[in-house]
Amino acid sequence: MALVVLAFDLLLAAALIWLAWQATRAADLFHAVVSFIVFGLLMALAWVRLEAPDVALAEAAIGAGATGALLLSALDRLARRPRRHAPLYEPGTAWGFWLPAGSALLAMLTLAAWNLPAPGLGNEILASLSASGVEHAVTAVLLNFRALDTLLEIGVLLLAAVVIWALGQAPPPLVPSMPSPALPALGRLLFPIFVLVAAYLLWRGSHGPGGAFPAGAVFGAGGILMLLAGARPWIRSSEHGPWRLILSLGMAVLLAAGVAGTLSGQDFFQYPKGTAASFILVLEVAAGLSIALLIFALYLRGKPREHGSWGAAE
Amino acid sequence: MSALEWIGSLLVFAGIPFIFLGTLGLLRFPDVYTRLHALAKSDNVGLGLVCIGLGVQSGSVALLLKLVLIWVLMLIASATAAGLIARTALARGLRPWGT
Amino acid sequence: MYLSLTGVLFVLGLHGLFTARNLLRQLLSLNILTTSVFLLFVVLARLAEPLDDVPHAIVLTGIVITISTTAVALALVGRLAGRTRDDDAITAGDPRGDAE
Amino acid sequence: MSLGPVGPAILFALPLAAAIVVFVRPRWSVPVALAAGAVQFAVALALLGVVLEQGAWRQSIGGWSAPLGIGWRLDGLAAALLLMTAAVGLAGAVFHASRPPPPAVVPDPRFFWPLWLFLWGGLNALFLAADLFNVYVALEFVSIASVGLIGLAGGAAQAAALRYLLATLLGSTIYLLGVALLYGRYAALDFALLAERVEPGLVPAIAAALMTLGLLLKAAIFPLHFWLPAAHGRALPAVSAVLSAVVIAAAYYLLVRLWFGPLAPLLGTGVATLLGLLGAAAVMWGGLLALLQRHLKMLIAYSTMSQFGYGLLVFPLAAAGAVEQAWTGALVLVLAHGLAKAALFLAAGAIVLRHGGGRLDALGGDQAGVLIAWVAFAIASASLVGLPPSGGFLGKWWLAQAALATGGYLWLAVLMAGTALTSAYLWRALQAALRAGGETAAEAPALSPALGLCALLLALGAAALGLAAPMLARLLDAVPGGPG
Repeated sequence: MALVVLAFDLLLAAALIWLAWQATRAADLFHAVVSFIVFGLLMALAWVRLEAPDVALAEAAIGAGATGALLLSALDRLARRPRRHAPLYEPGTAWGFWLPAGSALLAMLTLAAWNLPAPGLGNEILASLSASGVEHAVTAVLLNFRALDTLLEIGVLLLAAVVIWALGQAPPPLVPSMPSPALPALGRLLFPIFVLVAAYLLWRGSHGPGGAFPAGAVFGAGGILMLLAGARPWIRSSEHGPWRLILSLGMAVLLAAGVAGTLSGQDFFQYPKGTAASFILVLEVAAGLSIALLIFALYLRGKPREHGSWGAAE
Repeated sequence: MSALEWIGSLLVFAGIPFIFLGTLGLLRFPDVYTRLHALAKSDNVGLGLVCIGLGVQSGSVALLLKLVLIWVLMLIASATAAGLIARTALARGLRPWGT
Repeated sequence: MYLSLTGVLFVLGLHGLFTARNLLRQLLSLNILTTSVFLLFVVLARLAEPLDDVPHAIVLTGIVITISTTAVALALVGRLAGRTRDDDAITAGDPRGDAE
Repeated sequence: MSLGPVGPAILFALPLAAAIVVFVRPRWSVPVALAAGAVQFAVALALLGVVLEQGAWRQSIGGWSAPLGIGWRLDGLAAALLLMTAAVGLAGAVFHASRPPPPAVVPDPRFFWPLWLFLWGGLNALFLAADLFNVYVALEFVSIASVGLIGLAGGAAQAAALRYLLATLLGSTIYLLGVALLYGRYAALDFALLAERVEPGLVPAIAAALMTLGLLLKAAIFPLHFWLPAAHGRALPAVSAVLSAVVIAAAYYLLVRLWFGPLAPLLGTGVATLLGLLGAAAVMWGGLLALLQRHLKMLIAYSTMSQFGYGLLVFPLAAAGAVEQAWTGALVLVLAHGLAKAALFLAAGAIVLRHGGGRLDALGGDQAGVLIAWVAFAIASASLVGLPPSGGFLGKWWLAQAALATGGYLWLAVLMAGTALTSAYLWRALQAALRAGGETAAEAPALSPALGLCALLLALGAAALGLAAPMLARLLDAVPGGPG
């Protein structure tokens, strides 16, 4: 049995290396992007093998799913342009440099990594878990022990959306050259399932792998699917609508939770005694909602248009 | 081994040739349409058998239902994806093999 | 074994980043580079006794940050491509060279 | 409630909260941003007083102590940089609010305000951070905000923004790899905890090399400077100011924080000399390139690259034994550079608006409306060159003392040569103003005097820094952990 597992690991590693090579070297950009998406999916398998189910969920939903959708839609726009045949790579002496340099770097890193005792913080987590308000260690780290990181992380997501809006209007939605009746049907069928799965993941976060990030990503991916299936993006950039507020909700609520600690005379982000569980639940819901909409907003690649301006060319 | 485990293993092994043949078809068939044909049909059967086999083997009804749900979702997704690919290929002017 | 995989992916990503002339490809390489670092974190978590969950949380944070940066970069690539109508011409130039 | 523990929370939360408000209700942008800026300036000033009085402290977050929890650390250096950030942030905000609206380009100029406040919040988070991974997240936050702000200038600036983004992402990834190695070795991310545990060895050495490489790329130290000039030269004036003055200083701050904190046991003569040589090369090469520029803003951008080279001289001088003087000198230099450089970019912004372009040979002639800006430019130049009693003079003086005390004549020569180059290129810029027959923007907008005044106040701040020598010496006195 151990042999089978080892063979599986070796196969997985070989596939990952091959896909990474394809993603960076394939002559065709489409080929490279697809390799990268498959790379992400296999990476999720690797995370499972390394006993990191939370990371696997996030990788599958965000790393492969949402990033893949982003890359493909960007690629589609790029590929429509007439292409001048510029050299894809610098010609010439690259190998003479890369082979020795790469091997040296590889040897150094491996040597360093093998020397790691990896003490880890497992015992510290176990000792503090009961006081954190949740049973699942990763959620405890994300929303209690290292909540400051999570606040900044949602901030990065919101910031990215703001930057993308700042850069200009979203391009008009894609129109498939031969519309298929199956796709909208699929969208209608799957969207409720997406919502269901997202809610389930959110609820699960307190005691098992799951939580706001995978849940938000799944929800956001559902939105992207609806968009692909021909739905109009329902987010508006208007200052009057609620969308900007909902997008910023996650970060605002996290900030408020942080400040609440300071205002009550404790540390920043210190939840009042005994309320950590309810605090974390509220944070998860707000963060999950914002993450879903933010991932959707990132996919639009620009400030959503106002009503009625869809026909206008860029 | 109990009877359940035997039945489960049997189902899983029954599924493997379908997946193998589907993959063989993907690699060896001449054009997009025939390849899709091979993949969408035989892989789905193979996957179904493997899922049900694993579910039976586990001996838990909840797990079996979850695996069947995964299979159904895969069926829907692969049918839609195959349709989309075929339509795109047609729209780009690829003629089916032999016509 | 996964430790070695980290090293190989890191070198591949670095190699891709410096030799690719196309922006999208550089972005893919950068993503692979980042993934290799995440892999190191998770392997470390796995080696620890008992299993250490802090790196998992760190990698989750990192994945969200990576999609944000990727999205911003893609939006910029799209703007630039829209202006010059030629994606292969838009390269970041020789990364080791001097600006202007 | 004393200001001590509350101050950092305000500095962290206020700009981010203001950014959200401004994003949701763009109409309130200017008043909200200016009010938040003013409050932050006041809080940063008060915190500086508290640090002077009580010394440095660490406060934990969420009630968890290291290694599980994260902390904030406030010492003299952090307080000084927070105050500098507040000064540049506020001046930049006033400048941007009183300039005529930028020409209609594709990007939406109203997004300047949320991005500005986000950047400010990210910088504050970075200066407060005392945890390696928290630093990574804050660095990415700052990078994305910077990219957005650069991209606001449209056109060629967006290409520069993309190149900056790729460079800075590569830098953070390399840095993160170093963090992973350190974590695997010591199971700690907190600066203080790591400082206790790190000892010379293969893993910490590789980790230190990686983190340093990543940060050098972000600080645009020679030869990793390729992305800087275009990104800083093409952005809007307020954006150039904050990028050159504070964002680069943030990467440099981390470098110093690490090498004089957790990595101190590894700082041998070899490493220190290598870093010093890189700094020396940056001073010379950046100065030479600045001398060759034809465009005012590009000249100032290359000057940034040159000036941060001085900062690296702290390593060889400290390793040779003159820890206190080198440390104080380099950091005063960074503070003085921040204020002076922001003043230069803001002044240049006003001047470019007046003349409709920034080519040096078109800046002469009628200077109506930008006289104050030129005065600010001259004062800031004086500080950058190091004329007494400016902050630049004080910093160079301390560095020179350190070089003399340790017999580092090479470093002394770099200081002298760099000063000569600085005076040469800044004189070229000032000379341009005195020439006759410049150009005036076709429809020259009436420029608010506030533009020049912002620059002037910053320049005066840089100049006055030299008068605060005793206070600065006391503030920066506590070297976190001298190299062994």
